Amino acid sequence: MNDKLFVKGSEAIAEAAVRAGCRFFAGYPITPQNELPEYMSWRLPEVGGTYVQGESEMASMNMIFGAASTGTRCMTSSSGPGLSLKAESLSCALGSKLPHVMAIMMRGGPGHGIIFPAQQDYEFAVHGPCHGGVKQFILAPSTAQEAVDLTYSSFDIADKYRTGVLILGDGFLANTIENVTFPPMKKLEDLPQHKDWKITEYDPNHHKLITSYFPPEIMEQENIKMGQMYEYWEEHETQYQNYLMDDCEILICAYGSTGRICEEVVDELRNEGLKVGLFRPITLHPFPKKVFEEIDYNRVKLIVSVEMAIPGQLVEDIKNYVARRTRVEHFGRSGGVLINPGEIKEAIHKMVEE
Amino acid sequence: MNDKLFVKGSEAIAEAAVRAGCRFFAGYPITPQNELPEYMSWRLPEVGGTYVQGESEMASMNMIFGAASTGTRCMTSSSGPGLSLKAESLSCALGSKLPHVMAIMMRGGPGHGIIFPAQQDYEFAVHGPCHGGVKQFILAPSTAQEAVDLTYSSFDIADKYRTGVLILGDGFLANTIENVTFPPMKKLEDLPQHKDWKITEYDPNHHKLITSYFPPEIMEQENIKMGQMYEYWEEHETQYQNYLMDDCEILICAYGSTGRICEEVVDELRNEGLKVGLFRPITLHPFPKKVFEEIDYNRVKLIVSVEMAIPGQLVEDIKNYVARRTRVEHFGRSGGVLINPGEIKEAIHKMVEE
Amino acid sequence: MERSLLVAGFGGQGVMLIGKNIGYTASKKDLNATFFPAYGAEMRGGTANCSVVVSDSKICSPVKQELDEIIVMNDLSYEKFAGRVKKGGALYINSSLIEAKYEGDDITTYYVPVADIARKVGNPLVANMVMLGAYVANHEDIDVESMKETIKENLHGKENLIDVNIKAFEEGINLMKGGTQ
Amino acid sequence: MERSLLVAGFGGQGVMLIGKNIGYTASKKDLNATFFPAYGAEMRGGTANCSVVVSDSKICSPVKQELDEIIVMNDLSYEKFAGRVKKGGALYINSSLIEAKYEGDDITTYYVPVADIARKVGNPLVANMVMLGAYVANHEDIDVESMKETIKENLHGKENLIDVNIKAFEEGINLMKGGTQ
Amino acid sequence: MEIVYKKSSNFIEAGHSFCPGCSHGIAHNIMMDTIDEMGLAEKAILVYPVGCAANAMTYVKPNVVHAPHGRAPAVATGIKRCAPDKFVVLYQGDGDLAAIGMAETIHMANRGEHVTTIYINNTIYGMTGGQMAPTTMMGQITTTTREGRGLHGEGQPIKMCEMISTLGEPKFVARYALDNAKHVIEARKGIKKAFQMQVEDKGYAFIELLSMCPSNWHLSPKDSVKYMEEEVIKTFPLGVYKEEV
Amino acid sequence: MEIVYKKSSNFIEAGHSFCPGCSHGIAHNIMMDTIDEMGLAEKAILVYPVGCAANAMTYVKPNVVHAPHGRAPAVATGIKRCAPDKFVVLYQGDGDLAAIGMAETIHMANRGEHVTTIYINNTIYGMTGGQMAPTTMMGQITTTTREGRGLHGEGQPIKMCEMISTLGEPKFVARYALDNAKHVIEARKGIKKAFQMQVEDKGYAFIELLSMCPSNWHLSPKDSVKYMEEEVIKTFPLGVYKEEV
Amino acid sequence: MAYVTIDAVLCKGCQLCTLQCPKELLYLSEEYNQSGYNVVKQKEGDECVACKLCAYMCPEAAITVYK
Amino acid sequence: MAYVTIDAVLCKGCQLCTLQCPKELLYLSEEYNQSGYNVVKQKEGDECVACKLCAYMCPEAAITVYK
Ligand SMILES: Cc1ncc(C[n+]2csc(CCOP(=O)(O)OP(=O)(O)O)c2C)c(N)n1
Ligand SMILES: Cc1ncc(C[n+]2csc(CCOP(=O)(O)OP(=O)(O)O)c2C)c(N)n1
Ligand code: SF4
Ligand code: SF4
Ligand code: SF4
Ligand code: SF4
Ligand code: SF4
Ligand code: SF4
Ligand SMILES: [Mg+2]
Ligand SMILES: [Mg+2]
Repeated sequence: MNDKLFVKGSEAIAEAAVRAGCRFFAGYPITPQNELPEYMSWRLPEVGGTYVQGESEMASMNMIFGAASTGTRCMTSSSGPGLSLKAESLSCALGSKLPHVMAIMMRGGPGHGIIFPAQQDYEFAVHGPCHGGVKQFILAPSTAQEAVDLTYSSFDIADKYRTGVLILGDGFLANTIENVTFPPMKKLEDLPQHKDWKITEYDPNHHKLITSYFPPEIMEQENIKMGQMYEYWEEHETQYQNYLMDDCEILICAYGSTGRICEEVVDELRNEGLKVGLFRPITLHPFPKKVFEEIDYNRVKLIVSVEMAIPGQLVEDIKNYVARRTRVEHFGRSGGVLINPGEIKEAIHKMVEE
Repeated sequence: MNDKLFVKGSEAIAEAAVRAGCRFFAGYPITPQNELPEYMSWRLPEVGGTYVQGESEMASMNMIFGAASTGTRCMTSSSGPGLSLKAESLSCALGSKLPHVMAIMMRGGPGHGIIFPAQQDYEFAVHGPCHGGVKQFILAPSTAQEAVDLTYSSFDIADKYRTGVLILGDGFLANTIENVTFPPMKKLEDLPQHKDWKITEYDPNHHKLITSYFPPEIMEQENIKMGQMYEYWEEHETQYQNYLMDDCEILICAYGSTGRICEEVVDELRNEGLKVGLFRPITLHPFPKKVFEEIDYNRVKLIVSVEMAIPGQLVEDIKNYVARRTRVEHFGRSGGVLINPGEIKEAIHKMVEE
Repeated sequence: MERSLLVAGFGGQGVMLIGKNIGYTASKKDLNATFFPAYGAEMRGGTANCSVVVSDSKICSPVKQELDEIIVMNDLSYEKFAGRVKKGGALYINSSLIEAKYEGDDITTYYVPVADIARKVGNPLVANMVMLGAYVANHEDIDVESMKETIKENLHGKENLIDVNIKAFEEGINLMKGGTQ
Repeated sequence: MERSLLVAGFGGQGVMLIGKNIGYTASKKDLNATFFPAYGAEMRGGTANCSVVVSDSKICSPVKQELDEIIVMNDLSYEKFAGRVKKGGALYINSSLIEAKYEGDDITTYYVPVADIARKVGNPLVANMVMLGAYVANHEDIDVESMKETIKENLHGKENLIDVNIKAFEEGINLMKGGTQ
Repeated sequence: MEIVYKKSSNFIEAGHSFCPGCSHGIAHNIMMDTIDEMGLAEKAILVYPVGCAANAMTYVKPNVVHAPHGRAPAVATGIKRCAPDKFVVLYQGDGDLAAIGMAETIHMANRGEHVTTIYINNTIYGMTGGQMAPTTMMGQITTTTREGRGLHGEGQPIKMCEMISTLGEPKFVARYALDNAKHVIEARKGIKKAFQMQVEDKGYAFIELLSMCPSNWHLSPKDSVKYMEEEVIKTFPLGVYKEEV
Repeated sequence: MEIVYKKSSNFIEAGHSFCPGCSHGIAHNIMMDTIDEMGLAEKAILVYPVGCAANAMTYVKPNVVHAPHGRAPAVATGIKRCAPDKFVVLYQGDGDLAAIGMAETIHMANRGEHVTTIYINNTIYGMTGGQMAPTTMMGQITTTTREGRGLHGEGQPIKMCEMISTLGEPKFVARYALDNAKHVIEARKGIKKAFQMQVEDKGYAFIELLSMCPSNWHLSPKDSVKYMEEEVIKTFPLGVYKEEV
Repeated sequence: MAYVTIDAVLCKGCQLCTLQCPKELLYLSEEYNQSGYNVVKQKEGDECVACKLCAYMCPEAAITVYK
Repeated sequence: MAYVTIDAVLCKGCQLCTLQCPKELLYLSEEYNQSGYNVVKQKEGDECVACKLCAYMCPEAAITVYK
């Protein structure tokens, strides 16, 4: 397979996963990400891996649960409704410390089935997605290339922390075809072997039990450790794009597809004389909060969260981190209405005039 | 049936629901709230209502979906895992504007099955519980009596706003037996009739369609209206308990069972000479944020969020609302470890000394 | 007035019923009462305990770290809970099963051979009612007749067991009135 | 250099393939290209459109409010999109189906009777390739041979249709080279 | 001159948006004609699934509830239990009913809710673009079985009628096909019988309709008919599987 | 003197925490004895459900994966597909397998995964305190059917063997009872056959074990035996439902 | 004496009707409708027996049968 | 010559074994174990045939059979 391709975001993610060593995939059809499982259905057998079409999102998630307990790099994908359906078993998987990767391509919502891009699952994914207070590591790529790179590294993150990594994209990312260069195929021998916990290794002196059930005192210890891990992530694992932030007076915050769109907005507004910059968080959890401690709030007079979500979701977190040190606004479209650079520019102009 | 009883929290909620006009219940067994469906299973037929034991939490939620579309007051209940499993259909139900009530009794987590009380689903319920950015109205009773009163009114809220109301309790609330006085049985004729949307009314000129699927432009309008509704709630529907807040120097924030426990802590710490008060949010969504605008931050030197959750969850919201105007700390237990007044007192003493 | 009690033992010893009866009887008297059960793990053996708080004003926490009174029905519970009685409080010990003796004189201890008495009464399963009797005997504010009513009500569906339970309860009272320590 | 194009029509007219071929051919030339499809609702009739951006530097937004060029294949698309061509841009109109005439002279318009030509070529389904030919004819930086390769590659599995598609494509070029307006 | 057949007045005038030759259209005509015939339009509540079927939600005039994917049986249970005098029809695709909704389907059938299921088995996920469904036939090529079902442990096509007729409560379980007028006429009779049963409160009926999805079969409607006759009906034998009326 | 029977060495010494007379214990003995006999302990991966069964997770020595409620079949699928040389046994209760996990159960069986299911049907939700299960018998009193199942549209007890044997892929489907030693010996033979099949990669086997839950039946173990003989076995006939080995 | 009319707006040219007609009266015409589909027509003449087979088969309910 | 031993720590007094013994050799004793259960014992004598029926039936695997 060529290393450089003109390829759909969904397929790019799939190929990157295979190259990262993913050898098991289970998923269920849902637009706008059908091409991801479809790609896996022929690509995995080609490299000796397994594709199973689950009978539901939930079953797929639980197949991942099983696959992960064998130490196999594994993945599932869906859209927001699927993330909802995976929620319960996700909680069990995270509690059982099973490394896995999940790609969720957001679409308009709530509910039954808009197929157009949106970012209305941010709050759910970042603050929600399951009971018991466990969290995933969340990466939000903005282009197919970035999706490839992040997917490639996501399996390492999952293994390193024995956690779940969520690749949170949207219908834009999933469906846009563009140029992508792929990293090399990893050798399975070079991947972590997990002998200490994976259930395919039998050791008469060490009973291996994959579970998220513990007596309260031990569960509390687990909770504490998880909390510490999240703090560690925040210290060491955040990623973001700083695009002309350093001298900006107006700061746009946007992630994923909206992030890439806003780069154009920044350029154009700069041309029009406004000192605009872009903060694009790449890790949504851990969130690069520290950035908001380093901002010169005497200079930055306005922060605008641009999202494909109404009501705004990212904006609520931004407000939290800014803690009233400057003005924070929101501009967005939602429900599957495509957002475009023109209207974002216009909205910012209007905010400035206010 | 007696109006005053010595009764379990779960059963108190069930009886209050029946008196509020609930005539359909579907649920699935899960500790610590089994007594709620068990009660409904004999009580509802007694008043001409229907109890169905769903084959799963998801099926139960969808039975509620169907029941609600007939305009019937209806309810389901579960614990955190069940809330996770209901997430997808909940999103559809909220998007379809179907009034319903759900009681969730939290237990330790994440995952498979601790049966002891915890409050580790706050962030999930308040910021998460489903895709597409829709939210429930959330009530957090602290005693069986309050659970009765809030449950009784929850059906009115659900009808008024065509939304879902979540009664978020925990194993303490569910399992504690205590004295309760019940409000009177409502007459079904006096309840809202919903003729304009319920699908049992046929009108050849007005096709009734219960769905959360809309073309993007209309969906966006729906999103905007929902957002406005949440703002309206925040303005008009918040509830909280103010216990000795007005002159306090240390403010405890705690909800639900922990809230009632902390009342005792306040009394005892006051006896020990510390000017402590308690803010107990009763509505978790809408959250009584305004309270944090009215606090005199020169007086209140320390705010402590006490929760049965590690890492803290409510505390993150409190930090957001306080916006660095004073010190905010967290004390909690989790994973099903029972929290008790003694250790809370001790923790606060320690914080004060720091 | 607020009084906190914890009753602990293994599943099957009927510790829940002791607590529930005490709470319920108080509630009938227009006192506030809370009863909180804690099972080791559902449906199966293991240990179980319950907390009861009775008060003439609002009850905040239904569980306490330190308690006015504790009833322990087996060894494990003795080990786990005996130390949590408040100074000046009381500890009721099922001396048929627990051999240990409480050391220290900051609390009052009652050694009640409930299993032996229950067997005497004719049913080893009513040891809990013997303990309840012993407890009630020490509390003048608990009305004995009202408690008997409670016992009967809580045996709804097992009416054939009412007599032996009442008998055991009375034996518990008698024992205490006779005085054991 | 950045060029944005939107192709719109009803499902079944093959508008996606026009856009995909343009994007893919550009990508082979080491240009950046993005292709974004938007279906009315999946699998069924209705309208469909796609956005293509070709650039020699990084492409930010794959969709634009105003476009350099727009191809409209049916009435509905004409009505919805014709107004979104940038000043100085170009509008390609399937004049076999669209009767309307663009009023105003701020943009260049091309009226291409693609369905008629496709029928002449022998298959009404290749009208899209006629339009592609017309478009390519106007763009010297798009290599005709490379585009033919693209067309063939994208007909993988339907090899029997290659000839008629290429023929239609060539007819589109000829038409333009002949000059229509 | 008398009209002996015309489009049901229970449809809005504008047509539906199914693909040319899609059996969903035929199934809808049967459903609506029968509702007309039996005068059930006012009593009817149609429960739609997620899938191509949902395209018809705004095409029909009786009241509609749009269920989450796979959960129509649970939704219908809630409706019928609260409104037992209404006439409740579930209309579900094979992905919806036999994959994600399997548990709900079995359990509703097992409870014997007094409703009617119309099950559109087109051996594929239509709406999402032609992935393998539980009903996809051995060797059938789909977007997730590029070389045909059966090479990678996908198992065999699930036969819902066969499975449901092992349950105690269902009273009428039958499979029809929509590939030619003769079969359609049989299907019409079966659906009428099922509807009649519900009107008479005689228990649960499950009607499977073997359907064509020319778009995702990548066949013309005419070739789809052939495929139905030669392949699909062989895998899914037509007939009444259970009748206890 | 020779020991002819003793507790399997695949258990830890301390006992399990099932209630007195609970059939979960008997089922575990069969499972572990057979694993011993066949030398499968090192290859074995046991997939436990949520339910009383899970009490034994730390009682057994082979490696264990604890599946979310009802999803053991999906979890086992993930395991077996990634580790086809391992010996994978699912152990599930009737609430877990036949209620919430119905879809996963049917679909795993239909895929014919090369694993073995041991299905503990005690006609009740044991762990949660005795609510009606899909398998609860007509008239049986539970905490959610106080006057017995069947008065409020609960339908009839679901018979998994009967349903699963209509599917194409399963190779061995059989029901046994654990009420007396004769039945237990038959169950032992059935389980051994099923295990053997997996070792020889012959496809999916489904073993149902009718089990007693004295605690939630509110009967002594002795009376539970009687109830099994007189009621449960009548509703759920014993025997081999499918055998294609 | 019988005949059918075919709603040219609704017809999608799938030709399922043409397969059914025992008299082979229906054929796909050259005419396009506004959605771009060729539409089916009935041959002239009086052979139609109003058997309704075409109508039962039409997914669009585009066929009205007169007798 | 055969006999069984019953692990008094494990036995929960369910008496499923006593029902199975063809020789009726097992009985519930008066003795309690540490968990509070009466435990089962085998009658003295040499009637035991090591048929293992009791052991197969014991949920606790408390019975060891010797021959
Ligand atoms: C929870 C959820 N999962 C997946 C989807 C995506 N989805 C839309 S329709 C559909 C199924 C379509 O197949 P089928 O039920 O066979 O109906 P058909 O379109 O073939 O008539 C799926 C999986 C969804 N909308 N919601
Ligand atoms: C998602 C979820 N729902 C519900 C529960 C509560 N729960 C625990 S065990 C159990 C089922 C017990 O019944 P069964 O499977 O028959 O096993 P048994 O205890 O009878 O052996 C249930 C519903 C849970 N843990 N998780
Ligand atoms: S995709 Fe298939 S099922 Fe869907 S409308 Fe088209 S033909 Fe019908
Ligand atoms: S509750 Fe029933 S199934 Fe659970 S351990 Fe006790 S007897 Fe066994
Ligand atoms: S009614 Fe019968 S004869 Fe007339 S056109 Fe239709 S199929 Fe042919
Ligand atoms: S069946 Fe209907 S839609 Fe199809 S060609 Fe005939 S008239 Fe047209
Ligand atoms: S081995 Fe046989 S004979 Fe001996 S005690 Fe056991 S059941 Fe009785
Ligand atoms: S079967 Fe086992 S546990 Fe039960 S009484 Fe006999 S020896 Fe004891
Ligand atoms: Mg289908
Ligand atoms: Mg069970």
